[in-house]
Formats: sequence, structure tokens, C-alpha cells
Amino acid sequence: MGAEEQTVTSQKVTAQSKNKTDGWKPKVVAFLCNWCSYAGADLAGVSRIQYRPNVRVIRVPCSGRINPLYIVKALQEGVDGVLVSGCHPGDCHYISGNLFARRKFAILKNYLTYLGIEPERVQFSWVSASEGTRFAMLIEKVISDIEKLGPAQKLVKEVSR
Amino acid sequence: MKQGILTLSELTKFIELLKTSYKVFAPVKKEEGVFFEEVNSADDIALGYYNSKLPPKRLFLPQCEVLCTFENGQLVEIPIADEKCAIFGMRPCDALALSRIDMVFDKEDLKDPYYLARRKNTVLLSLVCDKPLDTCFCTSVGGGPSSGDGSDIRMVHLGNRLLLEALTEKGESLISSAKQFLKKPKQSDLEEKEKIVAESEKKVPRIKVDGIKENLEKGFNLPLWSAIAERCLGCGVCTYLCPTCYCFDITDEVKGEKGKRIRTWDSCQYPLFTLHASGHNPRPSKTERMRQRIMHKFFYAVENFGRTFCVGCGRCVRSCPVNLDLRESIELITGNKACVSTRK
Amino acid sequence: MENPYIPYPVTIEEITIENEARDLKTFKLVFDRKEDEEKFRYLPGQFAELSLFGKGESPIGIASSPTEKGFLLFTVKRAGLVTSELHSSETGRKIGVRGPLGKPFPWERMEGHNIVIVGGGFAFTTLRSAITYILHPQNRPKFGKLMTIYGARTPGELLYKKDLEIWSKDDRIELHVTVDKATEGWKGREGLVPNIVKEVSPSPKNAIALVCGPPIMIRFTIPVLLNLGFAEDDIILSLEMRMKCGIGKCGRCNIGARYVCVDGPVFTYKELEGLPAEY
Amino acid sequence: MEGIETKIRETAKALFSEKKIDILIGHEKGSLVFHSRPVMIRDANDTERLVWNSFCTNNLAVYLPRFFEPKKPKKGEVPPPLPRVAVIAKGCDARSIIGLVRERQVPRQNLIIIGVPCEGMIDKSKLEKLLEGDFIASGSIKDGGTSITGFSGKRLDIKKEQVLLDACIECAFPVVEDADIAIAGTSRKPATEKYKTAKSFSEKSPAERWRYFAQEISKCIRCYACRQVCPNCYCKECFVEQTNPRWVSAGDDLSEKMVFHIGRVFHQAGRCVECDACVRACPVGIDIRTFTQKVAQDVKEMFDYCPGFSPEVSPPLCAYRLDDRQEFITEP
Repeated sequence: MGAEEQTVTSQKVTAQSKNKTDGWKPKVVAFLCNWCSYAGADLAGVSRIQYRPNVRVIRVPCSGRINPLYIVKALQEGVDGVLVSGCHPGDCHYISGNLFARRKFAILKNYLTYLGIEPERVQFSWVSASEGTRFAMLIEKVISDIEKLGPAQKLVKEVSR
Repeated sequence: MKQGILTLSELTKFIELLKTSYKVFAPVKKEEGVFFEEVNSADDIALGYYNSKLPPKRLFLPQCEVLCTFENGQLVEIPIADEKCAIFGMRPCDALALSRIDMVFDKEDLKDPYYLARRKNTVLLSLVCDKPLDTCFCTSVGGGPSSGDGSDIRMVHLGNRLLLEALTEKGESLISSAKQFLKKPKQSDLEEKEKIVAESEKKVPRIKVDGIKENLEKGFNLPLWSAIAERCLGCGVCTYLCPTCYCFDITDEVKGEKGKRIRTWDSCQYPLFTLHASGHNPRPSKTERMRQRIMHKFFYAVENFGRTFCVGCGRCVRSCPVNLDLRESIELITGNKACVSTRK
Repeated sequence: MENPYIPYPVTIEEITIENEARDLKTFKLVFDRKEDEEKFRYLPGQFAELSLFGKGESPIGIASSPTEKGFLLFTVKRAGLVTSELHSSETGRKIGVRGPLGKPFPWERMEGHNIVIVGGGFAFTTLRSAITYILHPQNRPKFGKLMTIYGARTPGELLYKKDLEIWSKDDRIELHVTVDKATEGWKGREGLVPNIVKEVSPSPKNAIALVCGPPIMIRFTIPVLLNLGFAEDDIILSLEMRMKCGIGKCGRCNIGARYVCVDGPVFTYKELEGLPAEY
Repeated sequence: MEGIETKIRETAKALFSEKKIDILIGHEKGSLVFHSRPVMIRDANDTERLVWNSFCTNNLAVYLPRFFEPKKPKKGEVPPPLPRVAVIAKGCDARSIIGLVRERQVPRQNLIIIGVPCEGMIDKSKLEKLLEGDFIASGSIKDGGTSITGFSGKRLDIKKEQVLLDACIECAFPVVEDADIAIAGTSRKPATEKYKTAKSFSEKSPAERWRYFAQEISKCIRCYACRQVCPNCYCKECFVEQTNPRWVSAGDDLSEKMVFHIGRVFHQAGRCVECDACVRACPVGIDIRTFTQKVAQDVKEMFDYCPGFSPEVSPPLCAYRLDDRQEFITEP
């Protein structure tokens, strides 16, 4: 699970033309906080735990670094789901990064659901550095949720028009 | 055949005929106001409307237009619109505005293929204005409720029928192709038309515009500019809703390897309009930008094209969030007391 | 109908870094199609829009002279979106050139006159094109004496060091190169361009001055030239403006009623005096 | 209403004569029927222009930041003293001003807030809808009733309550709390049920909500009037116009407009006082209110914060509590 460089740029996440039937595979972006969740993902990899490959991990210094526009921009670039994962409240390397982030995510999640976007599209979680297996299960759950939803149609940008 | 009478009952067939060779756009009444949209049948058309919220210029200079598409840095396609359209029921001030913009986009050495293709493929049926509002002042800036500039056919709404007059060959060929629905206009029809036009011209409020070019020539550094622009919030609605505003921006829109170079509306009221890469901005504050808007329409355009680039439609007056009234600014500049001469 | 918005495809053949700060590079562009090169007939003083699909376009003065066949030279400073992308491209990359745009220096009027060229910083691009054009054997006899005063902040910031070398040995041009602040090993002049112009004091008789540089340099050079006796009509400037279409349609590059992209970028000082000070 | 108008003029005249203020921002008669507009008064005898009626809808707080922009003084010069500004403020304006003070855009000590009792403002577009697309040629207001005549000659007599702005109908804080000078008078009764629009919208099905959101936002012509009239939107460079990173392209792709509107609304979390200036400014009539109110509702319910009151309380997104709700967190 190589780490990719930090900012979400349009080249990173290309949307293939998709319709439900032709073997569509979900593409999910995961913003993992460098100290806990990313380390948890690393632990899962080191201990050979298998989990679904459709995740593109983007390492960020802290879940507090996530600007809501990153998430909305990812959805616009055609990604099917976004996962943001940080340290458990109280474990944050920067003490309050995830606590501030929690409020931002609460508002964003409610707002996107209010607009009509399926709640499972954007998910948030806390994974600590020692929870390798829990990370793998989290990814399995997120991917299966997204598979149930099918490809993203809302907020997706088409350039061809 | 130059003229014809179309009874409103025949309008549906006339529109069907138009639809055979043209995409027909007409004023459609919606909740927030009247907009020009494609219509399928005659009964969608709001014939008795005042004027549309957004000018029909949108159909020639769309808010976003693709100049070319590219992939991996290579040019792919240059989509120049070639579908034939008909605009039914445009007000004369908007048609006049289009004839102004034609001067900018149809210069002998530098022609704009996108705009001109649309203009060439479109026939304009303008509807004489019998409903001027208190914010209209077309007669003060060289227009009028029955001006034919820019339109191919001029229509007059006579109670239950429409008098059509062809002003260009395009109009004439359209009228002759619709002969079966049209009757020869009687003398009474023509008199009724003159009455409506005269009455409507009297209803249009007048403002003092003469002498504005000379005042503007000397007036670049007058303190009145900061007084005029003090209330302005720089939102650009006045330029987006103005039928003669044509300024645009060119940017690239990319998704993955594919992308397109698009031309979108822009406004001299926005700070980024003239911001240099070095950070210097020749028009840094709202005062300079408001001055540019008025100078361009009433002085620079007159110097470059010999015409005032304002057709007095009043859209900027009605839709400004802080009621910055162009008529008051004009009268402030021409030295008259800054009061708006309401309906006489 | 010729579509003025679509660039000619070109390839970057050579990139030379011009200054120590590495934020100024000269790009040598070669047309992909021969007929485009024929269509692209230009004169020194004109500019063109460098187009990078995906990023946008930016107006850059043409640094090469029409007498140098087969390629175009553009010196670009890393400033915004397009120029940064250009700076991070390698040779062989395909980009686009749109133009030639704007009016060149008034060459017919300049024939038979002495030419004084005053340049500053990285705005020396179109002046290099002018000098090369004048020094060409066919054109040189048409003009009188040619004097050039070119200044930059430090020796490292001087553009076209090879050309400056050649020109300094050429007796058909009187070259004065100066720097605001000399570094060790710099044997040439030291001092601001306006002071050097005062020092060298070119004779205004039958002379036309081309002045191009940052606004601060222009503001101090013009009075010096006027004091020396240059007529306002004989001082010619080239202006910088935010541009998008380059063909007088998008409405942003106007100074008063004149559009810098179509009626300029070259203006005489007399013309500029008649326009409002909004540039 | 007339009583309040004369009081406002007297207060203004007094402030000017006692040299307490340099500029007063208020409302004056507009150039259109049933229209008032902002005005900046700089000396005593101009105060006659001040009016107070049911059309003083503009939120004047948007004008304040420009007077207090930090200007780098030339070397050696002392920067000029900041002007003292008085503002005629109804409930929502005052809350916006306090919001600007909270975000240190405007120094409170340079401000004199003249609190005016607000009985609710009339929505001119509702009047025009009642005239079915006709425009108002003339009109008059008589004790709680409005009679208007359209250009087509049609006359209508309507109760004011029927054509009030939605913001005023749902307004929970018509009385100005922190006014330096309070003009006496009766204001509206605060609405009991808060966030009515957001609650009724969230009862709809997600598909319906999305269709409505897409349909409304597709009208957007990117003129940014909603941003320019909003007192909270004072950023020098808005995220919409950034090129590095380029969040939003200038095209008219529906998703671009949505990202703009979602981004703008998100910046209103804990700041929007629901004065509806954006709804009134939108030239194409987008129902922005339905989308901005949800965030205000969530901020109240989740973090018990209501913008525009006590400037010393830190806003919701700049604070946290260990026991903040996290039911939205996915547990594998």
C-alpha cells in the first residue's frame, strides 16, 4: 500500500466511464492520519492481513488537516467513496487535531446527507496504530457499503459535454 | 413578400413550421421571472411579458462555451455550433444590443468564429415593445420600442393577431416560406401598429444622456466616481444581466487526461479581471471598476464603434442588490440634478 | 474563417536558464507544421500567447527576431499557473503558440533614424528581438547609430549573456550594460539605468528611443530622456497588461479607449500621455 | 414606522453634532418603487435622507470591513486614526456586526450600533408573484396593509404578514441585544419554531432533496452576488477564484456550481445569521435559504451555538468538547 503524495490532484483519481453492470469496481479514497490510521494500515500490511485493494490511501499529517473541500472535490472527480480516518479522540499526536476535525466532519456528513448524497459515500472513523485487523475490517465494511450503493452519480463532473 | 398578418390561433402552426428547420427559443414564464428557453409549442410562449430576467445574449454568448477540447496536451476538436435557431419574441432593445456586440466580434481583421456561427445560423423575430417599465430608458440611448436594429423580422402584437414585417433577406425568406399562414395586412392593421408604437414611445421615461461622452472625456479623475461606487458591492450582476456586456474569460477545465478550453462570462467589476501576475492591479478598487463600466459603455465604445453600448433595458437598475441606479449615475455625470425623471 | 483562438502546435526544442535565480528561462520553440511558420509572420515588438493545454495561456513578448528563421524564442519568468508549468517542462514537450499579436515597433517610421534602446530587468525580450533585427545585414543600413543601455539588478540576472558578448565586440552597436549592485568579478558599469542614460546622454537628434522595463525604471527614465531633448513622440514604450484573448475582444486590457493587446503593446509616450493613468 | 424614522434622524443628527462619529451607514429612499437602499452619511444635514420603512432589507454589516482594512503606512508616517462608524442595525444586521467583531474584522470600540426595532421587511418578489409577473408601478402602505398597483393597472390590497420575507417570518431574534443606542419601538414577536425550512426539507426523500438541490443550483450563473452581499464573505481571495489549488473551474458544469455552493455554505457554519441577503441578491432566484439553514440548525443542535451574540464565546469550529457527538463515526 504505497503512500501517495499528499494533495488530491485530478490526475490521481481518474473516473473510468462506469455503469452498473460492466464489472464496475468501486474506487475509494482514504485520507489516513499519519500517526495512527496510516500506521494501522501499515501494521495490517506487515502482518499480511488481506483486505480489498480498491482503496487509494492518501497520507495526511492529521485528520484535522482535512479541508471539507478535499472530500467534495474527491466526489466531484468521480471517486465512489471517501473514508477519513484519524486517531481516537485523546490519542491525537497534535492533541486536538481530531477533536476539531470531529466537529467539521459532523457538520459535513449531516449536510451532504441533507442534500441527498448517500450517507455511506463519505465515512469517518478512528483507527489507532495498533489496530491492524480493525483497519482491514473497516476497509472491508466501507467497500461493501459502497458496492451496495453502486457507482457515484451525484456531484460527478463530466468534461465531455 | 415583406409583411404578413398572423392570427394568434395560427401561431401554433407557425411555430411548428419554424421547428421544422429551427430550434425555437421564446420567452417562457417561470417562477422567478421570464427566461428565454427552447419551446416545443406556442402555448409555452409568454407573449405579454415585459422583458426577460437574463438577456437572450445568452444564446449567442453562452455563460460557458467550449473553444476546443484536448487530451494529453493534444488538440482534439473545435466544436463550432452549427444548429439553426430561431428566437421568437425578443424585445427590440435586446436585438439592438446584439447588433452592438456584432461590431466587437465581427471586426474585419479579427472575427470570432463561435459567436458569428451562432449569429449566422439564427433568425431573430423581435416583438415591438408595448410594455415599457419605469426602469426603461431605451429612447434616451438611441433605441426605441419599435427599433428594428439587429432583428430579421419585427412583430407587433395587435390584440388577437401579429403583424410581421421582414427587415432582412433572412426575415423575408422566412415570411415567404410561411405564406400559407399569413394574410395581407390591411391599412387598419398598419394604423393600429403606428398607434401602439407612438403610445409606447410616449410611455418610455426619458433621461438626460446628451453630453455624457464629453463629460466623461474630461471626467476621469472627478470625485463623483467614489460617490457613485460607494454603495457598490462588486457582485457583477449588472454586467451578467446586461445585454451589451460581452467580456469573457478563457480558462482550461481538466479532468484526468481529458480537458477543454472554455470561454466563460467575466465582469470588469471583479478584482481578478485586471490583476497582473506581478500582483499589480490597474483597477484595484470598486471606484475604478465602476468608472470603467460607465466609461466603456458611454465613452470608449462611442470612440471605438461610434455607438453607445447601453440600450436602456433597465435590467442593471432592477437587479442591483443595493439599487445602484445607472440613470442616476448618468445624470450625475451629465451635470443634471441626480433625480430620476419618472414617468411623465 | 481563421479561428484566432486556436494555437499553432509547437515543440520545445531547447531551454536555457537565463539567471542564477533560475526563475527566468528562454524557450526555443519550433513549429510542427511548416505552413504555420509561414503564417506566423511577425516583427519585433509583437507578442504571442503561449498555450499549455490543461493550464491556460499567457502573453509573452517574442524574443527572437524574424531574421532568425526556423524557431521562436520566448523568455518566461515563473509567475503564475501557466509559467510555472512551462518552467517544469522538458525539451520535446508539445505546447501551443497563438499569434503574432499586437502592433510591433514602428519600423517604417524608425528607418533613417538613430535608435536608442533602453531596457531593464527581464523586459529585455522584445528589445533583444529589435536589436537582432537591426543588426541583420539587410536591415542595418536602413538605420543610423544604434545605442543600447541594458541594466539588471545583479550580473546574474542579465539576460542573453551570449548575445551581450557578441554585441559588445560588434562595432555597429554601442552597448552599455549595467547592474544595480555589482558582485565580485563584474568589471562592467554599475548604477541604475536612468543614471547610466544620463551619463551616456545619447543625442536626441534624429533619434528614436525604445524603452522597456519595470514601471519603476520607466518612471525615472522618461524624464531623463525628455531632459536630453527627446520628443514625446520619439519615446516608444511597450506595456504589460493582464490579457486573455489577445485580439481585443475580452475587454480587460484597456487603458482608456485603447486596448493594449490590439492597439499596443507598443505606444509612444505622447499617446500614453493622452490616455488616463490606469495601467 | 414614521415614529422610528424621525427618531433615527434625530439620533444621527445628535451623533454628528457631538462629533462622536465620522460616518453613519443607514437606509435612504431608493430610485425604484417600494425600494430602500444603503447610504453613507458623513455630515449632519444629510441625515434627512435617512428613512425607515418595510423595505430596508439590506444587511449593512457588509460595508464595515472596508473602513478598517489595515493599511501599511509609508515609512515614518503614523497611520491615520480609524474612523468611528455608526450603523442603523435591525436584529440580523446587529448579529452580523457582532460576528465581524468576533472575527476581528471590525474594532467594537469604533462602532456605534443604533438598534432599531424591526417589524419584519416585505419581500418585493412575493409582491410581484402576487401580481403574476407584473411589475409594481405604484404602491402605498397603510397601517399593516399594503396596496399595490401593477403596470397592467391591476390593484391588490394585501396584508403585510402575507408578503413578509421568509427570513423575517422565521426570525427568532428581532430585538437588537448589544446596541449602543436603542431606538424605542415595538418589534416583531420572535418566531417560536426555529429552522422550519430546514426541518421541512429534511423530511423529503433523499432523491427528492437531491433533485431539488440540482434543479436550484443548475440556475446559478456564477455571478457571486450571494458572496458579495454576505457580511461573512470578506476574504481577499475566495476559494472559488484560487488557481493553485484550483478547487472550482469557471465552467457551467453542474458539479462545479455545486462545489461552490457547498463550499460557501460550509464557510457559514456557526457564522450565518440567516439575514437572507444572499437570497434577495440572487438574480436568478435560487432558493439558497433551504441549503444554508441546515448548517445553522446543526450548529445549534450539536454544539448549542448561535452566531452573533457574545463575541467572547469561541465559535463552534474553533472549539471542541471531549464528549462531542460522534454517532456518525463508522465502527467496523
